[in-house]
Parts: sequence; C-alpha cells; structure tokens
Amino acid sequence: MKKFLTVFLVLAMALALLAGCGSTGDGGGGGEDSDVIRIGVFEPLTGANAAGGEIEVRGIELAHEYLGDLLGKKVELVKVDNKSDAVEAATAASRLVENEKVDIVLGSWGSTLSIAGGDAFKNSQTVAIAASATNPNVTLGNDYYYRICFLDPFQGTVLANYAYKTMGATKVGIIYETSNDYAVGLRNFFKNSYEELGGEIVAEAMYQTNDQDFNSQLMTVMAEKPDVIFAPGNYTEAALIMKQARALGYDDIKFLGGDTWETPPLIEVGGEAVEGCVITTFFDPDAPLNDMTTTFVELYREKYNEDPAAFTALGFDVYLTAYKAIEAAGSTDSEAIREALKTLEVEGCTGSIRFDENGDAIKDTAILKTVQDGKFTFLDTVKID
Amino acid sequence: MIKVENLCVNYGGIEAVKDISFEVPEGEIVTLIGANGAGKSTTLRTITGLVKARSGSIKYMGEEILGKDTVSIVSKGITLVPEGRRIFPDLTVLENLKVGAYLRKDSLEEDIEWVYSLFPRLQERHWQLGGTLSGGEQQMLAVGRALMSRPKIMMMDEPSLGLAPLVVKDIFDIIKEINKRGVTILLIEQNANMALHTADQGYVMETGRITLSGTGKELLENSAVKEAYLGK
Amino acid sequence: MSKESKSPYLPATTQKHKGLSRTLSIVVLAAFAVFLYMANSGKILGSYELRIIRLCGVYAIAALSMNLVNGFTGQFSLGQAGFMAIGAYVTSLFIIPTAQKTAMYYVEPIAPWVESLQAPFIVALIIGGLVAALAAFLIGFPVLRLRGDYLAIATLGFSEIIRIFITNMIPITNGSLGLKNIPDTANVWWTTIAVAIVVIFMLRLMKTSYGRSFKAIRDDDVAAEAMGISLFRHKMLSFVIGGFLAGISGGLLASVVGAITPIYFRFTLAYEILLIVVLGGQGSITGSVVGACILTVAREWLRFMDNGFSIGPLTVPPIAGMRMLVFSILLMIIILFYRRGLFGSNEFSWAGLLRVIKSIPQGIKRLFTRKAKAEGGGS
Amino acid sequence: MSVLTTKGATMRFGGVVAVDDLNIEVERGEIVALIGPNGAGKTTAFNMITGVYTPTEGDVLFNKDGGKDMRTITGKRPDLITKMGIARTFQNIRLFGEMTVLDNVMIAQHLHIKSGLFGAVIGWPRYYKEERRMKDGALALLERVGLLEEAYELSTSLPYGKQRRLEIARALATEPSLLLLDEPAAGMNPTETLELTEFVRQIRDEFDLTVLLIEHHMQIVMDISDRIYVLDFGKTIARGTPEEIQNNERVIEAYLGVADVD
Amino acid sequence: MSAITSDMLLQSLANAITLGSLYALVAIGYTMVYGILRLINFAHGEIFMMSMYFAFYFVTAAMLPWYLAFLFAIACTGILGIIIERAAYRPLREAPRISLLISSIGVSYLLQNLAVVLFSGIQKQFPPVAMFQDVITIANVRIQKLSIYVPLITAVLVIVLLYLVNKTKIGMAMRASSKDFETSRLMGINVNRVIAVTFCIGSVLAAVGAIMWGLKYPKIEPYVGTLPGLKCFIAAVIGGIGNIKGAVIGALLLGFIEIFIVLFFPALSGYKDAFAFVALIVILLVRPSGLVGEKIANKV
Repeated sequence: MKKFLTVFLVLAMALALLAGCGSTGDGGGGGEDSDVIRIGVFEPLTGANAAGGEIEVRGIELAHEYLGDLLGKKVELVKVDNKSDAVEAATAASRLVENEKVDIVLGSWGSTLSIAGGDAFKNSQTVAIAASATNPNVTLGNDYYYRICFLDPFQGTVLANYAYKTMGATKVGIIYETSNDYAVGLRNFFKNSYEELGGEIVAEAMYQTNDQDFNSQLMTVMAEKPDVIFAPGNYTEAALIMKQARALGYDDIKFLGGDTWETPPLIEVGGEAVEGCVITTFFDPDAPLNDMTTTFVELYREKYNEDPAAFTALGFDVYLTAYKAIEAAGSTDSEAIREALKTLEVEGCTGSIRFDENGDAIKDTAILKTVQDGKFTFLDTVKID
Repeated sequence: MIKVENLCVNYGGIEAVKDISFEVPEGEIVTLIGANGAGKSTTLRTITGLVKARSGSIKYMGEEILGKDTVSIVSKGITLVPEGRRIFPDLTVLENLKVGAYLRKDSLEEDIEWVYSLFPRLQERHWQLGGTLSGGEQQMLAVGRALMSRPKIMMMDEPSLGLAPLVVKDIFDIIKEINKRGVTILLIEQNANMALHTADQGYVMETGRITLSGTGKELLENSAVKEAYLGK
Repeated sequence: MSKESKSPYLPATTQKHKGLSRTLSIVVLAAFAVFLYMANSGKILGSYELRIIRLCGVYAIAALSMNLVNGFTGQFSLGQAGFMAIGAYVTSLFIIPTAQKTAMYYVEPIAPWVESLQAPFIVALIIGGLVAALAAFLIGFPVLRLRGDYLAIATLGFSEIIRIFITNMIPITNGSLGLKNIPDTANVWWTTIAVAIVVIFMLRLMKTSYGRSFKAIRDDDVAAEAMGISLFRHKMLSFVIGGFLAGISGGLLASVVGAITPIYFRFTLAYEILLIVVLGGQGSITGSVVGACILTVAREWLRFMDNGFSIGPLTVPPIAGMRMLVFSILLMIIILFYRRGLFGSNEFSWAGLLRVIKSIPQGIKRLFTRKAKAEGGGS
Repeated sequence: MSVLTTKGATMRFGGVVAVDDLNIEVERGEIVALIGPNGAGKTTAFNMITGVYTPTEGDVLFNKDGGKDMRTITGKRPDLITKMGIARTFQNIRLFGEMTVLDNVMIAQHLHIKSGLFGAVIGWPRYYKEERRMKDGALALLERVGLLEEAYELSTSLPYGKQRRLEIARALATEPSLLLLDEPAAGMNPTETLELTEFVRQIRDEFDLTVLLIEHHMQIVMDISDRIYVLDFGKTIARGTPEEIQNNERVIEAYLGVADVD
Repeated sequence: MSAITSDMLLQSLANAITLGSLYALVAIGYTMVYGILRLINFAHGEIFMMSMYFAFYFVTAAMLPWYLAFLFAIACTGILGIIIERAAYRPLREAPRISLLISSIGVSYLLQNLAVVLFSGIQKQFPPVAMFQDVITIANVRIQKLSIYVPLITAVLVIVLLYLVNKTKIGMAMRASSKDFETSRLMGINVNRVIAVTFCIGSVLAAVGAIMWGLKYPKIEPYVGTLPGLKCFIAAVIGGIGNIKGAVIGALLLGFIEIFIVLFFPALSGYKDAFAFVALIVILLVRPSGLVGEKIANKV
C-alpha cells in the first residue's frame, strides 16, 4: 500500500509539474512588446478576507468584460490570491510583478495586505491602485501605490459632522473592533473630529474580530445613555451588534458606521435590526452620480441578478481607472502611467476620481445612506471643505 | 483444542517467542511456566490476536485462527484473563461482569448467579466500582468476567500475581472447579509450584523457547525445574 | 556523520565513504554559495524567487526551533507563533527609522522609549531573539511541568495571550495596524547565513552531552532523570533556545515581509510550522530545512491550481483555494502514511540519497508486478 | 557503616498502602536483596529511595561513604539523588531507544559535566576534555560489561540479556556508591543468569559499590546476597541471611507459594 | 463609569447562561472524543463549521423546511465525524498519541481549505427561524426565545447522553474502551466501532451546537469554527476533559467569565480572549485534571 502510494505520488507530482510548467508557459510572454496587456489582481481569495476580495473582484471582472481591448491589445486579468495573510501577500505581490510580469496591479482589499505588497510594487516600479484600502499607510511613502477610495480621516470627519450637526447628537458611544486596523483608525479620526466639534464620547467598548456576543459591550455603552452609537468594523460583527441591541430592547438607538458596512450581508444578517443605521459610502445604485453608475448597475444586475455592493463599484472603478490611465499614457510603461495619473480625471461609477501628490483620490463628497425597508437608501450627500 | 505450531513472534523489537509448539487438549488444565520475560504472555496474547505473529500456526478446533482479529477469536469461545487483571476500574462489579458477556444477546441471569456462587464476595460488592476492590477481589472479578462469555477455553495470565497465599489457593481451587464444568484451561504462571500442582500438562518456557514438557507431576519432580523455579 | 573517525568499531564501508561524502558536501555547498552570490546580485533570480528562498530560510529556522523542543526534547509545544511575534516586533522596532515610526502610530502616539529604539539589524535581531527567549523562560516556569497534549495547549494559549497583548498595547506595537516600512535588510545572504549558523549550532548541540540529554528526555524521561539529568533544567534550556530561534526567525520574517500585523501570528502559524517539522521528520535537523523548503516552494508552485489546470483529459476550472486544498491533502497523506516524515530522525547523507535513488526503479517495478499479481490473484 | 537507611518509610496511593513502615539498613559493600511476591511493594520501595515517589511517611537517609552522618534524601528530585550517588536500573528495561549503546552510557555521565551548553556547542577545550573523558570512560565501561563491539549499535537492537547489562553499565556511569538493581535477571536464560551473579559480585568489588537488588530468581538471590529483606503486601515480614530466609516459615508460605497444596 | 444596574446584571446572567450552554454543546463533543481516544480533536471546530454549511444548504438549496434541514444537517455531520475518524484517526491507532494530534491538526487544515473551495470565502447568512428569534420580556430582562431553548436543549442532550453512557450497553462499551482498548477487545467489544460511534455522537453534538450558534450568531464562513472550537476546547479542559459534567460546568464558567469581564471591566474587553486562556493555564497548573476531572495517576 505504502509503496504503491509513494510511486503514485511521484507520478502525480511529475504530471502536476508538467501541468504547472504548461500553465506558466502560457502566461510567460508578458512585457512591453507583447500583444496582451496583463493586469494583476492582487486580492484575498481565500482566508479571513476572502469575502471582501471576492466582492471587489466581481467589479474588476465586470469592468474587464465591459471595456474590452486596450490600445488594440487584449487585456488579461492575472489573479493572485494573497490568502488574507501578510506573508503570502508580500510573496504574491512579488510573484505578480516578477513572474507574471503584469503591467499594473489592482487591489488589495484590506490595508494590511496592501501594505505588505507595497514594497514589491515600489521596488519593481509597478503601478498599483487600491480600490478600498483606506489606511493612510498604504500610499504613505510609496510613489507607486494609488487608491481611488477616500481615506479614513475624511470618512471620520464626515461621520462626526453628520452625527453632531445633522443628527444633533451630543453624546456618542463607540463600539469598535480592536483587532481591525481599519476600525481602530476610523474610530480615532471620528473621535478627534467629533470632540473638536464639541461633542462628547461618553463610552467606549471594544471587541475582537470574530467575536459573536456583544451584549456586555452594548450594555456598558448604553448605560451612559449616548444619543448615537458609532460602531466601525466589519459588517458581519456590526450586523450582530445591531441585532443584539434590538434584542436587548434598545430600539431607538441609532447606529453609525463606515463604508465597510455597505454589503448585502449586513441586511441579510441584521434583518430589521439594521433599519435606520447610517453609513458613509461612495456609491448608491439608486442615486446614479453619472452614466457610468447606471451602466455599471445594469451590467451587474444582468449578471448577478441583485444590487451591487459599493465595493463592487470600487472594483469596477479601479479597473476603469487603470484602463484609462494606460490609455492616456499610450503605453504600459510605469513612468508613463504615473505621469498620466497626475492629470487624469476618471468619471467612475463612484464619482469622479483624481489623485493628489500622495496618490490618494481627491474626494470631497461622501454619500450617506441608511437602511430602509431592507435596502440601502440614499440619505444625503456631505461635502467637507 | 488449541494446537500451536512453530510459532514465532517479534514483540517490542525482540524475538519474544522462538518457534514454539504445544497443544492444549480439550477439558484439561495446561500450564506454561517460566520466568518474567520468557515469552509466556506474548504467547497468550498472540493466541487472542492482540499481538501479530511472524510465522507459525495456531489452530483452534482445527481452524486456523492466526491473523484473525481479537473480537472474532473471542467470539469463538476463547477468553483471556489478562495479566494484572485489567478489570475496568470505572465500571461497577456488575457492569464488569456484563461487559464480559458483551457478545451475548441472551439472558445473563443464570451465569451471573453462577459467578456469584463461585465468588460470593462479588455479589456482596456488586454495586462497587471495580477500581475500589482489593487485589484478590479484582482477580475474582477478572475470572468471573471471563466466565460470563461462556468460554470453551479460558486462558489465564498469572492469576496468582500479587495475591495473598490463601487467596491464591482459593483461585486455584476455583480454576479446578471451572475446569470440571467443562472449560479447558491454559494457565501461565511464575508460581510454578502452584501451577504444576494444578495442571494436567505443563510446559517450561525459557527466553522464548519451550525447554521442557510433561505432566504436572513429572515437572514437579524434575530437578532442573526444582532448581530454577522452586528455589531449592 | 559520526564524530569518531578513528573508532575501530565503525563499519569499514562508512569510513571509506566518509571522505567522499565530505568532499561531495563541500562541493555542493560551495556551488550553492556561488549560486546565492550570483542570485543575490540579481543575476539569475528575480526578487520573487529570492523572496521564496528567504522565506524558506525563515521557516527553516522556525521549524528548527520547534524541532528542538518537539522533535529532540520530546516536549510538544505549540507556542512558536508567539515567540516569532515577539522576535518580529522587537526586531522591527529597533530597525524601523524613527521618523517612519512616528508617522505610523497615528491612532495613539508612540511611547517615547519605543520611538528612540535604534540598532543595527544584527543587533536588533539578537535582541529580538533574546526577548523571545526571555518570554520562553518566563512561560517555561509554569508550563514545563505539564506534559503531552496539556503542554501543547498551554503553550498555544500563551502564544495567543502574547498576540492579544500585542494587539492591545497600541503605544508600543501600534496594535492591529501593525508595523510597516521594516527595512529589507534580511536578504538572501542574511537568511542563508542565519540558517547555516542555526543548522551548525543544532548539529553541534545534538552531538554534545546536552543534546544527548535532550534526546534522553525524549526517549524516556523517567530513565533520564534517574541518570542524573535535571528534567526541568534541560527542558527549560531547550525551550529557551527554541524561543530564541523562533524569535530570530520572527525578526527575519519581519524584515523579509516588510510589514507585520498581530493577525499573522495566530496559532495557525504554529500549525504550519509543525507540519514542516512533521514533513521533514521530527528529530531531523536537515529534515526541517528540507521540509521548510519543500513546503514553502510547493505552496507557491501549486498556485497554478487556483487558475484552473488540466491533467491529461481532466480539466479543473479555476477555483480560489484549490491550491491550498491540494496542499492540505498532500500533507494529510504524509501525516497518515509517512508518519516519520522524509528523514525520520536521521540526517541527510549522500549514501541515503543514493539508496533512495536506487530504490526508485525497483519501486516502480514492484508497483507494476504487484498490480499484475493483484489482477491475477484478486486478493 | 550504613550507606542507606529507611526509617518507617510508607507509601500510600489513595487507600492502598503499597509500602508499609519499611525499615531497611544497607551496610557499605553489602549486597542486599529485596524479595517478595509480585505487587509486594519492592519497586515502590525503589521508587521512594530514588526520589520518583515522595514517601507519605517516614524518611530515607543516605551517606555516600557509609557512616553515622546520614543525610535525609526524602523527597529529593531523582536527578539530585543520582548525583549524590545512588543509581538504579529498571524492571522493564528503560534504555534510550533511539540512541546508540555508547550514547546511552555517555548520557549517564552528563551529571558530571561542568561546561555550559554554549561552551559545549562552541567546543571549548574544557568541554573537549570532558567529552573525551566521558567517551573513554563509557568505552571502558562497555568493555568491562562486554558490549564494546556493539558500542555503535542502536541500544534496542541488542538482545535482552545485553540490554540488561547495558542498563547496569549506564547506571555505573553515574559513578554511584549505591546501586539499585530491579530484577536484573528477568528474561535471562540460566547461563546468563549464572554469569550475572558473578558479574554483580565483580562490579561490587571493582567499583567499590553497595548493591540493593530486587530479584525473583531465587537461585541468584540465595547465591549473591549477604542479607535479604522479604516484603509481602507492603510489610516487611522477614529479614536475615539467605539461610535464615530459606528456612523461615512465613517466607515459604508467602513467597514460595503454598508449597504443599494437596 | 456609571453603576451597573440590577437589570444589567440579570440580563447578563441570561446572556451568560445562553453563551455557556452553546459552549457546552460543543465542549461535550471534545470531551467525549478525548475520553475515549485521549485525543484533543483539533478538527472539532471545523466539524462545527461544516455542519453550519450543511444546514445552510439544506435550507437554501434543498428548500427543506428548517426542522428537516437541521435534522439532515445533524445526520450529515454525524456521518462526517465517522468518515474523519475512519480516514484520519483509525490508521494511527497504534501510533504515538502525538501523531494523532498532528493528524487532527491536519484534518482541521484540510476541512478549512475544503470549505473555501466548496463554499467560497464569502460569508453566508445562517437561515433564520422565526420561532427562535422572537423576544420576550421577563422583569425587564429581554430574552430571545432561542436563549430559553438553548439551555433547555443542552440540558436534555446532556441527560440523554449521561443515560446513554451510563445505562446502555454501548455506553458501557464506551466506558470500558476509554480505559483499556486491549481488554475491551478481549471482551469482544469492537473498539473501532465504539470509537466510530463516539465520534458520531461528538459530531452530532457539535452540529446541534453549530445550529444553535448559527441561529444566534448568523454568520457562516470557512473560519467560523476556529474560535468557538478553541473556546469550547478550553471549556472542556477547565471542567476536566473526558468528563461530560465537567464540560458543561467549564462551558458555563467560561460563558460567565466572558460576559462579566466585559460588563465589569469594559476597558479590558480587548483582552477578553486572553482571560479565557489565562483561565485555561491556571486550571492546568492548579488542577491539571480540571474542576471535576478524575486524577490521572503518575507513571513508573
């Protein structure tokens, strides 16, 4: 049995080796003069962030199908899984630029993963554009990393303004995810802006990624009688927090959250409990900002028979931005693309996109949404000067 | 009843049993005596399928049982009272007896009565956990447990181990009693004296080999045996 | 391999082959060094391949650290991830330039004493290892009294506690935001030399009286104690050295990856290292190194599976995660059928390699004859 | 000139009294046997002496050179007791299975080592000297017990009798003054047994040892021992010279089995 | 911070009992497997995860009513348990225990990766069942009906299990096998079958726990079992691994620790999981056999 297995394994490995060589051989011909343009997709397809990665990839794929050839060449997507793991991300990034010889990289969901890949892009001088990585550290000190989403400080300010000015809340309680860099950052920016405006953070409670029970956090925060609870973090935990709040009888408390909440599962999991929560976002299928929004929503509905998530829209836009940049540059040369990105203005489905000298998207408008009747509904547009 | 031929067993990296042959005729008491580590236990364990043999043959009523698994060997009517008694400490006395009859589906009443009549102490303590019994009581329980399967042949591994002399005597009396009821007995013992007095047939094992054989009486008289195992 | 070349009791053949083996080893190692030298200067390999080689080194050291405790001393510890985390964080904090540190800690300001930490890489690496060793020392006091799976879960628990503390001590560790811009000092040379030093250290250690004592504790702790070996002291030595090596591998990892967060150091990391040790063979130093290389390379190499592939007529569509599935199936096969791993508790030797190569054709032949027999006999 | 004395040493496990009020005294240079039926508490007594168990009551006293000045070793760690000069073998041979015969012996010399771990790894001259001495000592010991030719073989590949001898050699390597042998003849054939008796006597003289042994093999016991203690159910039921023991009624009854049943 | 009101205490008490009961269901599975094989089944959390997916697909894809779907899911999980035992643990029966432990880690790794391939990494919502989701109010304490059902179901299952283990023939065989494989075989007990049954029961309990868990915390993803798995394992050890009652006590205790630490010391809520591990290590050191576990005799 064991001998048999050994030989079988050796043979299987040999076959697989052949298969492996075959498949890399197909893709090995990238580079300047080839007749395909290779766009790397650097996303977590497995691991803890797989859901986010997949949601973004859907948008990227949709845009890829929609936009077709570029500079008269075929465009090929090269997806590499970074496994939601910093070490794998660094290797995957390296692989994209070194072996797959992609011309430009899109992604990744999760700022940590983007940061881990950043060095590889910088060192190989390959332009990378993140769709949703909102952590300032992603583009900080990296000339080759761009992003099309707004930053956490901006989002924090928007939310603080909305809470203080529009909702008239003077007391806010915060429940945030300590093991999530995004949530920790957003809570910080929110807190700063809100206290600057004159509001008071009356209570704070923390939880860890994958926690399931938030009753104690809710009770300690609610004991201070806040007007609003701000709960930055993943949508899954957020849905559970709101659900458990309602179950505890806190029927009137309003919840505020960031862009990560805007996914269908928030409503699926949270059900009635999430009604009335307010979030910042950059996209609303029902409030088209431009033609591109309409096109995107139609395409998505046709393919998936549901409404797209905001991150899918960002995925769409990140591909669009890359496409337009290469088009404007007229080549896949990194420096040319970077030159083009300086002046490029892309009309994406999440609004117009321009870049500042850090490589961050210049956005002054955020959309506020609420959940009404089991749907994300447009609430307001907020502009910050 | 059991016929062992040219049995060789490797156990724990050592050649524990080297080409032994012996026979257990139906209805008799046969004993294997020898020092610690002579390979007696390994032989019994091989018969019950707990240890795999390297070569040889073990026939039970003409049927080859070498290589069969323990459960099917036990189901044929072979039972082993293991060395150190190995009763189940967390089971009550009654449960220990019932486990002995695990393969049987019929009523156990009669057999439990019989065991109780052989060992009245067990009846007194039927609700106690096996682990709380004294050594002698545990040995009784182990024998009783083995009887519950209505064995045709009962093998016993050092039944006198660690028991007070009086208890040992009791145990051997009961072994004879059981034998009279038609159960063939294969006994291994360090207590050569006791074993040879009880047995119809005896074999002496030394470092994995059978060096002597004969009736119990013959062996008792044998000067080599006397010197080696009786200390005189 | 034996230390005693003059002994008259060694089989003659061993002595004859010994010179040849040694020459062969030197030649191969020299060739490897030349290869690395050229590779490091960017002549042969790209940074992707280099990164994989560096990771191999990092994991090899981590695996050796676990092997020392688990394979050689027989103490089943799953705390490696925690020690690696300590090593990674300490090393990083010493080598990230001050200005970049200040910028990174935007949630809560960095503790001033952390901000001022600066040291050359090698010093930082050693400090990282020492701090991890200190942690191992402190943890060792309570847990080394436990044995078997109880020890495993206690160490796993401590490793998680370390991680939770790193997540929450924001002024020192920057919490879940992690650290980035960790200088890329640990190039191929660094990692390979580190592996070489650790391998030589381990090989030497295992030949000393201390190494023998570790193995004695593994084989039979009661007998070892009866022979005058202090169990606690030696378990502790092994555990602390293991902690030190894990810390070093963590520090190297931080430098190779350039960015670390607490999440990476979950207890599942210890599982992966354990699988390397099992693959290479518990109690085999060269086995751990080879195991680390195979696993790291295989994980990358299997990437093609994620994009769909075809073997002959069989076409598998692209499914994310396929590669990890195949990978874990292969691991299960090794765990179940090759329990002693590639090397068992032996070390690599040319003679062994030769034997394996020689046996392959025979194995294939036997495979077919067996098949034929099976078809004919049906049993 | 007592080397080892136990004073009322008692060991209970839960409700069971494994050894009850053990009082033995071993004089320097003696060979003393501890006999009794299986389960009589002999090995437990060994375990109390060597520190594996801490006696529930009573004391164990030891003096390396023999004399009035006895120090208590009750409850000390086994390795410390070994360092003080008590070595043992085990009933169910406990060799270090994955190591060579030579390494097995060298491990037992580890307690004498003075170099630290790093000195050893780096190879300080002092460690080299120590290693050399350990090795020479181990080889000499192996030669003495007749295992030199197997020095580089795996310890568990030896036949039973040789494994027993290796265990004794290993115990001797700790340089004890008191050697405890737990059933050294178990599993040996008559010739080997005979050799063993002679061997134990020789090493006693050669290494200036005191020997305490557990043995079932009456021939050896009667042959070798200066004095004998008989245990039964944890209690010491007799003590004396071999002749005295052989003629002791209680011993015959308890240990040798009920001699005449019918 | 303001005072903690009695309402909050009562509410937390209710929450703690629910959480503890959930932990208990899963912890018993650990304990049973440990009791018989002396194996910490690291794959238990992944069995938990798989059963959530089974339930999900039986409701969404097979369109079964929830009670049937849950029943089938529980049955499938039981079968999965048997398959895992057969494939990954039985071949190692004679091997050192550490090999089994490694194998269970391998199985856990394999199941996670399998789930990613089969079900993708995208989170799914566990199908809600209205009758469990309603909320009732007793003396200012608001309790989801599920929170009443969970302790009840746990209690019933524990009683059934205790009966099974202590009063039935197979239970007797389990207790016998857990002490001594060899002698059990001599009694004619098919130890392999008994172990398979034990695995099956352990997995079924994990499935019941997973379904209750899903109803309360309706998120499914391939890594959903890791944390409950670890927590429940800790619970089993705290109570005394190998002991069913101990697992329940340990689980309730852990539930209380987790809920009340966050309630009383909100600033420490980030360290919540550390407390669970600290409890584990303290128990291991002070009472290695757990709160109610039996003493494990020393060697030699």
